[in-house]
Amino acid sequence: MENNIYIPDLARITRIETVTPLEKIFDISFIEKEAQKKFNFLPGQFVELTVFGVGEAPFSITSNPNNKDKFQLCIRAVGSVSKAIHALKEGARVGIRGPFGKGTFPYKEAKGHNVLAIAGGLGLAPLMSFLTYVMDFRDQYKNLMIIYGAVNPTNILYKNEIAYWNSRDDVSVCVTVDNPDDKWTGEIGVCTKLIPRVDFKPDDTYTIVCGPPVMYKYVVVELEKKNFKEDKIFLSLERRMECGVGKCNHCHIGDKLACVDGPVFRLWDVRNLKEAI
Amino acid sequence: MSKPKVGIFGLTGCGGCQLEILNLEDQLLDLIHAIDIVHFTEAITEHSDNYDIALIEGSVATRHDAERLEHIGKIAKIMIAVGACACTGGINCLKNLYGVEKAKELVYGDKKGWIDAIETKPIEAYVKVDYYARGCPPTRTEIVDIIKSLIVGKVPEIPNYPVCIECKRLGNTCVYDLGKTCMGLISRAGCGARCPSAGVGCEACRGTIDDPNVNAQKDILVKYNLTVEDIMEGFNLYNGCKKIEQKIK
Amino acid sequence: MAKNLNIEVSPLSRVEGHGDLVIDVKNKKVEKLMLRIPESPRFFEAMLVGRNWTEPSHITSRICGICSVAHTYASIKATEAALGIKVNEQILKLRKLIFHHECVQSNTLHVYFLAAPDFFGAGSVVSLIETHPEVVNIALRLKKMANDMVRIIGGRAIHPISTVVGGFTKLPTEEEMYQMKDMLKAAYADLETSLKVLKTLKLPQFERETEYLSITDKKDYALYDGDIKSSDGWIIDGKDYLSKIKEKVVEHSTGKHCWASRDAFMVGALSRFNNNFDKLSDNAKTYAEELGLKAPCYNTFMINIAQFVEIIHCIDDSIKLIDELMVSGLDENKAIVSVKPKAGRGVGVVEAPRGLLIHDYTYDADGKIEKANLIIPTNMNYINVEKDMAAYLPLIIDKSEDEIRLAMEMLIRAYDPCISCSTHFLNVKLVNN
Amino acid sequence: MLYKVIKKVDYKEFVSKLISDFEFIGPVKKDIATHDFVRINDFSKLDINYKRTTIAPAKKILFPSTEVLIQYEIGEDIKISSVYEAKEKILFGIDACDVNGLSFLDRFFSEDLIDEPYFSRRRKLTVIGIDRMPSKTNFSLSMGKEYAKDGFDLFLTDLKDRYFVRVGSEKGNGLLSKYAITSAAGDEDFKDYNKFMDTYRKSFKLKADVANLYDNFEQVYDDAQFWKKIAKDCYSCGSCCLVCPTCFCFNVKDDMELNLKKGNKIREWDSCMIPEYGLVAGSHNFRPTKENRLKQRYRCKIKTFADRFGSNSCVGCGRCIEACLAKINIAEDINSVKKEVSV
Ligand SMILES: Cc1cc2nc3c(=O)[nH]c(=O)nc-3n(C[C@H](O)[C@H](O)[C@H](O)COP(=O)(O)OP(=O)(O)OC[C@H]3O[C@@H](n4cnc5c(N)ncnc54)[C@H](O)[C@@H]3O)c2cc1C
Ligand code: SF4
Ligand code: SF4
Ligand code: SF4
Repeated sequence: MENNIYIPDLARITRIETVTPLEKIFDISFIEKEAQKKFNFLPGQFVELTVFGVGEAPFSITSNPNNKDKFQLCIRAVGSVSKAIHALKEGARVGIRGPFGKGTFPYKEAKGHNVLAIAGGLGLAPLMSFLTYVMDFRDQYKNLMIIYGAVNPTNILYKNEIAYWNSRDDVSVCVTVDNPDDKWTGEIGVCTKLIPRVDFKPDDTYTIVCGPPVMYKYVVVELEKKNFKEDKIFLSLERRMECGVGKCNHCHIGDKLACVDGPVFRLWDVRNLKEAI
Repeated sequence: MSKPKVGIFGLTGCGGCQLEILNLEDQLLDLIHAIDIVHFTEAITEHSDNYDIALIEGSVATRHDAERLEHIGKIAKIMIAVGACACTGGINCLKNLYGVEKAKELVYGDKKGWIDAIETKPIEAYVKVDYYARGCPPTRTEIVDIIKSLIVGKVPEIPNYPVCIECKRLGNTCVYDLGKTCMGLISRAGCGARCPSAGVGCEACRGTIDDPNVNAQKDILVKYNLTVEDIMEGFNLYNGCKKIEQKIK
Repeated sequence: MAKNLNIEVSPLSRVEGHGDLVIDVKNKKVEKLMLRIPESPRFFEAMLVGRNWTEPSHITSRICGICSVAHTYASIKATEAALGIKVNEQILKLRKLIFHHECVQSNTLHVYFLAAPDFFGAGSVVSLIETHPEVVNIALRLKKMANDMVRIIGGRAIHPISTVVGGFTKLPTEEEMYQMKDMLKAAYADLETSLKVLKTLKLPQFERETEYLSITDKKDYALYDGDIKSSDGWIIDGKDYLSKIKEKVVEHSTGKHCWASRDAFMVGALSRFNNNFDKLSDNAKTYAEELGLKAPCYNTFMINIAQFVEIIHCIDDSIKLIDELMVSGLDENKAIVSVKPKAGRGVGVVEAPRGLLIHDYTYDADGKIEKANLIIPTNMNYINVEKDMAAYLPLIIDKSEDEIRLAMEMLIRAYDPCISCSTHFLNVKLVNN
Repeated sequence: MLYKVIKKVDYKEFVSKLISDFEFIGPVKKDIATHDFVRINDFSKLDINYKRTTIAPAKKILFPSTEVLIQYEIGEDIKISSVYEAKEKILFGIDACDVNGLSFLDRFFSEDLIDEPYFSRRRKLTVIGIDRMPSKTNFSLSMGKEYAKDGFDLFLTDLKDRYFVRVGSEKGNGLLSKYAITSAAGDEDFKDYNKFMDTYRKSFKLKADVANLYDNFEQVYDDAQFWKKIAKDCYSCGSCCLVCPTCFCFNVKDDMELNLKKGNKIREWDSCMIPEYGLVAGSHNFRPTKENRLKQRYRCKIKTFADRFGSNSCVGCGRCIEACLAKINIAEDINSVKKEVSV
């Protein structure tokens, strides 16, 4: 019976951290040890999370795949499920299905090359599992640069991690905000503005991008101006998902499905999928 | 929200929506355990001015209605319009089409001065409405769904697709194939396609979907030998206050 | 003991719609006593003008959610009379069947939900759940049965759909017909239990004879069809209602006041019982006897018992109707008769759960309404209610204010006033003639 | 494949026995306009001469319009269970393109991960197909789906005094040997069968020119004018999808009982033609206009699965054409694509 792909495993929220007025980070581990052991994910994959009685929604796993006893989600409260989980307390039970998605970030392929990560808003969250992975095996990659655009300083996610990256000299981080406050001393404007400053060799660079739907088009234009290669750019795309397992079809992108074939796609593929970005 | 205090109020309407709540039968006892009904004119004597959620039935058709509604609006944190009268003005709007003064004259003659009647309006004309349980009458399922959603903390899922979807889910024969007309193509689903299921065209008692293709409706009507006027007559039945005809050019 | 009383109950609860009661007593003398309807009139007569013959039943059904079937059929019958349409036996039987269950539904709602809390001393059905859960459960089951019946035949429990001029747009399936019969049979156990409970009730002894009006039929306990009968000894064809029933607008209430042979008359379950008790099913007669209801009965509080007896009758008769219909099964080809518009006037008279209901339409040649007149049961009862109150108040004037308030409310509630429909009005011109 | 014949007299006997021994689903006249596939208890109710394609395709037996996927009970523990019922059933009287529609769904719901709610029923379903003359809107010939090669247990073809029976599975053969008097098909039978099939194929009135469609579709894809014309009258009502034997989209929602203890995850048929389908957080809609949506549907029907499964998902049954009150016609629109690119 348990081969029903719609049955979630029970998990518990073990820690909640409020990071911005809109986002919270949740540490989650499975109640059954077996389920926790089985749960091996790759950077870029997502889970379907059920808040019982409310519904199910997809969220990217943001934690380091090497951490085996729990995983992490960073969730923005926008609708039913996301608001409901924000209302939960530590210890609350949720349902988890996944990990899902064959399209992952090129954590293997990019080894031995530069890595450029571009994130807009909540888009930083899905990149985190990849970035923490890269940091764990930092010596296996060449230069690492992270461009991150947020709406305003209070909405900046992962402030500790950013501070940590800043403290290291093998990572360069550029954070920019649309609406600075009095104390802001960093960059101002959209993140695409910072791309021209990247001085990585295009052939030798893997770029990963995640952000709101409208962002991709502009980022891609900037990247192409710099001659970055279509097959070395990876985009994590959001779509509406009802099932996560390629049956409900809501996440159609051209002839592909974001949940099965994605959510991370190579720009070359995206180019050939109509209306992807 | 745990065990919210709920008030159920009636303005100008037929009482059918409140009856629909009493008609919950199987679920009535569960409902009474899940919420604290502090005001329900049709069913209970106790009343109180302390409630979080107000369910409003009926449209505003007198100054007295308007005053009561504004009073309720000040107390309740969540306002739910229940039924076509509250949501769109419903059938009461036919009076507007006729003309309030003329209607008074016709019905009361020289005594019309005694009558407190104003132009009928949906309640959103006076207060901010959070959720709509549409229909004439709305389905009990939807009323319960809205309340349940508020208790478990989710946004009630009110369909924004046309009745045709529900017809097809039910396997109904389209009433156009039975030689009758139907507004289901542009009307908001959620009723369970009750009218088409009974062999009658949808009368749009739940209003239209957000972005109805009314121009196509016109083209189709021509194909079925009908005029916009024919269909507007039907539409006015529950949507007379909405002036949708202005959308059809 | 109260010498001076000033009671205002606003709004009156557990009645459908809104009504206010005003009592003013000075030195044990009743200065003012009135039932006030502050709700907006809804102008149905105006709304109907110009509408196509297909629509009045849908529109007038919205006069009242509780008696939407009655309005639907008063309307359909008026239209059919105007357009000269005769329906077949099958349609007629199905109509009676659906009609019965509005009566069951409404009577159940009134007896168990609205009136019973008074007799059990509970504030509402909600408190009743705590004190008398078995009664509440019976009520819920009966109501569900009746609602399901209406839904199966009419497509919807409130404001039925398939019930149209000329017949039905859709018939119940064979399976549904048997399902209905099973539901009906299952109801008897609950009626048995209810009987035991009702027997324990002590209803106030208050008698005031008045004129009782209802429809009547040679064969049936008339609900769907019949002539208008008065306990004062006259019977008229429904279409001549204006020759007997008069009405006027009064200032303190937006509900019109009516009278016939005398200064007031009563309609509803008790009138029907008084006028037609011999047509009740045997079973219903037995129940009536057990509960001490005998015709003629002049105790207003016995309306509730008459309503209960009618529930029994409706269930008995429904089973009979289903059996008759299933002898040869339902015939799709006889579901509806064809209708052609023409000019003319038609009157539809039925018994709504609360009493006599009259729709009177005049159509033009295109089948659009030129003029409409509607007379609603609660309007008819107005004067009688006030007269009952005036007669009852002196009998209880020595009680405390709270007791008086409750007793008066109970008296009004006994009538099961459906105020939402009474808030719509008659054509004044007709009053004058 | 095994080929047999069954005489008309024996056929009635055969079907009647199936009706009495199984939960038997077949076409029944519903009203003046349509037929429906419903449970049959009596041979006389069965009406295989349905003219229209029947509104609700047979997929509803395996993939009901609303169904409970899982059930949960919240208390000390949270108990989660699957609830799909699966009974032995016979689906009788669907035509070749509908059998092909089922085969498509079989493949779709087993691709990658298996959809148990669907397959628990599929495993217990016996499919008996039957050839019938194409309806006005049927263009399955153009889609190469007018003939069912597999996906059935038995497939009958009416040869006037007898049925030609193609036996598609062991289960089908078992049914025949237990319930029917048959004989092996001989030369004469094959001759008549061929004659029937030729006439049948010649009876298709509606044709769609799918040559080069795979590439042409990409060519017209970004032509806004073209799509404006095609989608002008579309109501975004979704009827076309819901009646399609190969549409599989669904929504999932949680529904809690009022006692807040028991809940269900329910799925219900959805349609890519309605605006919400592509709506995500932040009110961004990936397919905001009816043009976007219509071409999405067409892509899914006549392109996507040529890539994924090597054959289109549209079987040409014509249901969507019948159901569409805006008279949007997929076959004609396929031809318009061709025309657009050829001129
Ligand atoms: C692969 C993937 C990864 C993701 N990763 C993350 C992540 O890491 N963190 C994160 O916070 N989010 C992530 N998201 C987005 C997240 O899935 C959505 O925000 C989530 O589905 C919202 O669910 P909800 O129930 O809270 O909102 P819903 O209640 O479903 O509503 C969300 C919004 O969608 C719209 N909407 C949806 N349904 C309707 C409707 N019926 N009518 C009208 N409007 C509607 C509304 O605009 C509403 O504001 C990801 C999405 C995908 C596909
Ligand atoms: S009957 Fe009406 S709602 Fe149903 S499919 Fe036809 S047009 Fe749509
Ligand atoms: S194509 Fe036709 S059936 Fe499909 S959504 Fe548009 S109007 Fe409805
Ligand atoms: S797209 Fe239309 S013709 Fe093709 S299979 Fe679906 S319903 Fe049939």
